[in-house]
Amino acid sequence: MRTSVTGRWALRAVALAAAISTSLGSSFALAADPVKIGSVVSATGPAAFLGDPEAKTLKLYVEELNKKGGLLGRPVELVLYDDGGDANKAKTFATRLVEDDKVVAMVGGTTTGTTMAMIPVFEDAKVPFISLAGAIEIIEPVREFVFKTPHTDKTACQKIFEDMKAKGFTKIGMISGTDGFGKSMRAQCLKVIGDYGITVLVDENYGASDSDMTPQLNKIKNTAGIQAVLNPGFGQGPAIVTRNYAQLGITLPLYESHGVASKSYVDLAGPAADGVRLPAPALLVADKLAADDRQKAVVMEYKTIYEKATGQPVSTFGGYAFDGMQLMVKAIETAKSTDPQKIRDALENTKDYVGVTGIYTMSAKDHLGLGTDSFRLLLIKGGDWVIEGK
Amino acid sequence: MAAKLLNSRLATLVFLAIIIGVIPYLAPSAFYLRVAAVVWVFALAALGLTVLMGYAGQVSLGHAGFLGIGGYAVAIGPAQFGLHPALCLLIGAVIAGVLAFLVGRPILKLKGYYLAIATLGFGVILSLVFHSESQWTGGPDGMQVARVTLFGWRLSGSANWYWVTGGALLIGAWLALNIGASPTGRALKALHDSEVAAAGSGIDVSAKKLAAFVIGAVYAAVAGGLLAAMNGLITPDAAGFMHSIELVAMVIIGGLGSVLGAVVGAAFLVVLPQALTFMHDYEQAVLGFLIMAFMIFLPAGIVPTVRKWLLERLS
Amino acid sequence: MAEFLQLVFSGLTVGAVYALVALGFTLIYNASDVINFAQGDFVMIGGMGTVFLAAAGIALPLAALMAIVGAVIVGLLLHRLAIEPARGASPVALIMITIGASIFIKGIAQVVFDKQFHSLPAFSGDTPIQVGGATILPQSLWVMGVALGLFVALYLFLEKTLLGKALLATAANRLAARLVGVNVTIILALAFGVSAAIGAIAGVVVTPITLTRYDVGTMFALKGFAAAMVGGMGNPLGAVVGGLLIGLLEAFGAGYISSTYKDAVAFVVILLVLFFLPRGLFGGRSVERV
Amino acid sequence: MSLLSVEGIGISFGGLVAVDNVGFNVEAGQVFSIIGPNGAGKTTLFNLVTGIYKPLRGRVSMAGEDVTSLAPHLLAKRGMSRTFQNLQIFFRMTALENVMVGRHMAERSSLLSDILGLPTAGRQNALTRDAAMALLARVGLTDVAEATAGSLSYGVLKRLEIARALAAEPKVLLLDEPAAGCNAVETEAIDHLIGEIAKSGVAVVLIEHDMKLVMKISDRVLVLAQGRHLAEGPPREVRENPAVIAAYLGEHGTREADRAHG
Repeated sequence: MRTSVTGRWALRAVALAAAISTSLGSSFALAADPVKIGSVVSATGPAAFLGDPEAKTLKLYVEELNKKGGLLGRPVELVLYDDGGDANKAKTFATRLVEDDKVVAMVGGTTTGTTMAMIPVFEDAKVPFISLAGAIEIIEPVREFVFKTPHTDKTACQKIFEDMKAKGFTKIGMISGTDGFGKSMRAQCLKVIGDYGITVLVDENYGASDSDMTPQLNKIKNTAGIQAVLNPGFGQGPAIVTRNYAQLGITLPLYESHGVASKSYVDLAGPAADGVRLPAPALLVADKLAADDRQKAVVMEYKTIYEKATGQPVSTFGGYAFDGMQLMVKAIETAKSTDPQKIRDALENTKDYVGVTGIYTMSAKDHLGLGTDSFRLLLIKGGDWVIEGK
Repeated sequence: MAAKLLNSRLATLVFLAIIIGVIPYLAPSAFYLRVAAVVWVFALAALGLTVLMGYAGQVSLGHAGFLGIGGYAVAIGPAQFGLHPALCLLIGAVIAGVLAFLVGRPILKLKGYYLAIATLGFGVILSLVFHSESQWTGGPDGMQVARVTLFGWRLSGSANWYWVTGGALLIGAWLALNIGASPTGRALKALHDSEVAAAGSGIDVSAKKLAAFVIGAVYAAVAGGLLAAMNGLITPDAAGFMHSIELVAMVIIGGLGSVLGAVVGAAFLVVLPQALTFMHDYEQAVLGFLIMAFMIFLPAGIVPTVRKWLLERLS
Repeated sequence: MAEFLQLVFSGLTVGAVYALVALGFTLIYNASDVINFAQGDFVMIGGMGTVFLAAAGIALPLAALMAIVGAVIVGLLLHRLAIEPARGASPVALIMITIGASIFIKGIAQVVFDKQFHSLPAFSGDTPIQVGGATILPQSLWVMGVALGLFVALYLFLEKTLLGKALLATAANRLAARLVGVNVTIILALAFGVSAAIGAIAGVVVTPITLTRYDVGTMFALKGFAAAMVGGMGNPLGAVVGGLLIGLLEAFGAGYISSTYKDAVAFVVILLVLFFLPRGLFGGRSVERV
Repeated sequence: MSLLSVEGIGISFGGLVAVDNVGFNVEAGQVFSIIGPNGAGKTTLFNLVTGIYKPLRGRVSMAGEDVTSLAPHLLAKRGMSRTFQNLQIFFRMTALENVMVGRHMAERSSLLSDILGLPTAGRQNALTRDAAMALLARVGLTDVAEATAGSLSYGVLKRLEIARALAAEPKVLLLDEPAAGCNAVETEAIDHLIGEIAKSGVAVVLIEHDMKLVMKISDRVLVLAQGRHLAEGPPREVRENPAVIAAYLGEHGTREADRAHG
């Protein structure tokens, strides 16, 4: 007896929420039936600093798009959920997008964990899914309906090692975050490092929420023969590593990853960031790009809109979401249809799309379509970015 | 008469069975089945805490660690050793039980908040292992679980998993109710109130606590195995501190020591985030507010309060 | 030797913060038997509050003061609106309320502030000080100094002032305290207010080193709770020793054993301590009263 | 050979000697009382005998077998049962369930049959319930059987504890102030009950402040003062022992002793 009350209450709560969310959605439906695009990002939780700019970008993009008349003459409705970084919740929301909201496409998945949890849902439902997470496992082996926009860690490693090799560094120290990003990048780097004749003398770790890395850095400091240090990681960890690095008076060149390619890293690390090198997409140095750079226009446009609307500097992660959504929208336009299968086919045939992250050319074998040339190697000098090399 | 019905084991089971049986006919889409299946799985894990915390009064803030053991058993067994997932579910339960047996004896000597911090530490250590031993567990991004085939029938889709998890919950609830009404359950509830008096009645207090700890671990491991198999993925977060807290919150909000309470509490914490999506940025704040409000106004938990209210109305 | 010293500096800096959080736990526990899991969120309010007020153009010291006052107000509201109405609820229900409060505070913070990491400028610059081959940041000295200062101030308050004694009396026996004319409600509010202030001050001094975000409170609560327990719940000295111990264990664990398992090293030691001293280092021997 | 024998037992807490070199013997069917002012160490002595504290010195034996420092539940298995000065009731359970817990040792059902809800567990429950009801009837609490213990009055709970202790079918029963907080009628009933228990062959050890009750039903009385053995003997002898009157009872005690006469 007693739970029939609560049981029914629970059911009603779900039904009510669904009703409210649909009514909210339909409130900005124009004349025609909207094109529903789904998204699940980690706007809260430990990956919020990634998910938050992603969510903001997606919302802004759809707003702008609707202002310009929408897609295929229909308005676009973004159904956006926050998984809090929890893979189980992500899967539930993915099911909700497919079963309840009936979206025709999906752009989201902030972390590799949440993306991997959602993949089966979209594969089963045959709905195209562009992930915003880094790991190479997402697109290798190729899954029919799964794509992604961020560079893989492997390309970042290659970009860094190319530079090290050019500068003649052969013995390095490594300190990686134990979060998904850091671990995955560390593994990828160790896989390709041999190709550049570089060896790792010290291989250290730190936890995602650690607030002091001097013990680990001290080991690196005390190891003879190290010529440079690489720090695969994202979030606040690398900023603390950079500060501790300066505190300990280590003067070896420090390489960070694309995981901290944002203005906020420079702000957090302060003067200690001077001299740090990292691979980053063109987005970060929008105003420093050559006038004839093919990415200049799109990068400037996104940067202007985002910074005006949010008052915060652009980050690489928001850029991933921008490219993801833009790729999807272009695919829908090309397909001239909202049939998921046709969108998928158009997506796979993306050729020479100029995005803020890089220039994408996808194929049946490559659901990412970015090379190392999409990265620029940047040096931080006086709190600002300097493009090194080409 | 009404009181008897409200307190009867059979009535609870029948009631739960009806709920599980009826939902698929009311659910507008498979999404609702997915949400319900998640509720059933977490309710099953929470039932372990009903035995440990509700009956025996022993707090565990590391219970999700056992959930992780079950999950990773189902992930690692088929991938590394080619074992059948169903067998791995069993193996996971056994490993969790044996581990609980080994660490339980020293840990359960502690009382109150000291027990809380010790179990918390144990859970943190377990989740660090899942996090760090990448060659086995796939590291922080988790590990994929092969799809389950049972008697040639490929288990996938929300509807199938709904019935599997619902069935598992019913069995779990039945066992928990049995324990509650048995001499063992009486002994557990007795040592909850007074360990001295329980020992004075000839109850081997540490052995009974250990039994409750092992039972709780097995529940969590089975739930973890089902969760991993259902999601096709297990991540170290599933074994993390926040999930341990969540499990404890489920039994407390639902009503400590009540089998239905565990189910209601699990429903509360699983359904609420789904129901609050329209709040957007305020989702978390509202969730926290509701937890506070429920505990302030229903400190005994939802089910015991409703039960009391019903009993007063009926008599 | 230099390496050892470096690890000691690192451990003491982090440990001093844990100690401050543990002190907050201890104070509230003593007065009300409640384990306040929102304790870490006071640290966050102190740090984030200062960052945002400073960004709004308020001078840093004033911004810090306002943030601390803000945290105190949140602490008092927590007591008045959530703990006080639930008087008589079981300890687990009270813990659940503070966990709910913690989620609530984080939920509000991510809207009022934002979800990015932030930092504050160090109080006395970033030039490391060389000591015996190791280096220490001036800010670390600030953290340790403030922790020591707050501990001494708290000690003097509890031992030397009438109000402090009333608080201790309430901790020892609430009914008896009420009978001798102590206004228990005010004492409890005081404990929440002072705890919030300690947490927020910790947040202000530590943000230049550890950075801050809306959800850093969870980590601080976890470590602070562990520190309070290993020291012996309810004992201020135990809280400080427990905090420093955990900080040092993490540093030595990372430096000498494994950076991956440094948290595990700390918790293994905590478990061992509790197996031999089931009431923590300063919790005293338990005698069952029946 | 005495059923319960305590020799030279002692313990100290933080340098303070709480019980020092105390010994006594209790025979089957005997009522043995321990008296003394507050803080004399009576309850501590009980805690030493029942294994809650581990004695620093001395030994406890039951029917000649050394049981010193045995865990409380093992002592219970050897036939030792007790009640508590400040009530150790299972407050969340009903009165009936409290007594059913007391039957724990008589219950024959395995953990597995309990979990699976096998018929053996059900049959065992029924047996335990019947036995517990009988005991509740014996202490006159049949009508509160289904009430939650937390809702019952102090006097009722005192009797409930006795019923629970009896449920274990003890050979040695230690009662810590069973009549405290009871009115005259209730005290009378307890007096009667203790007599019956002793008559059935149980060795009863009693701590009690009600001198009238003590003098009436005790076979022997032990007087403790400041943790030490002061006097021991039949009630009359103890009552008239000048050392007891002078050194321990004092003036106030003399009055009390007079009252006990009358």
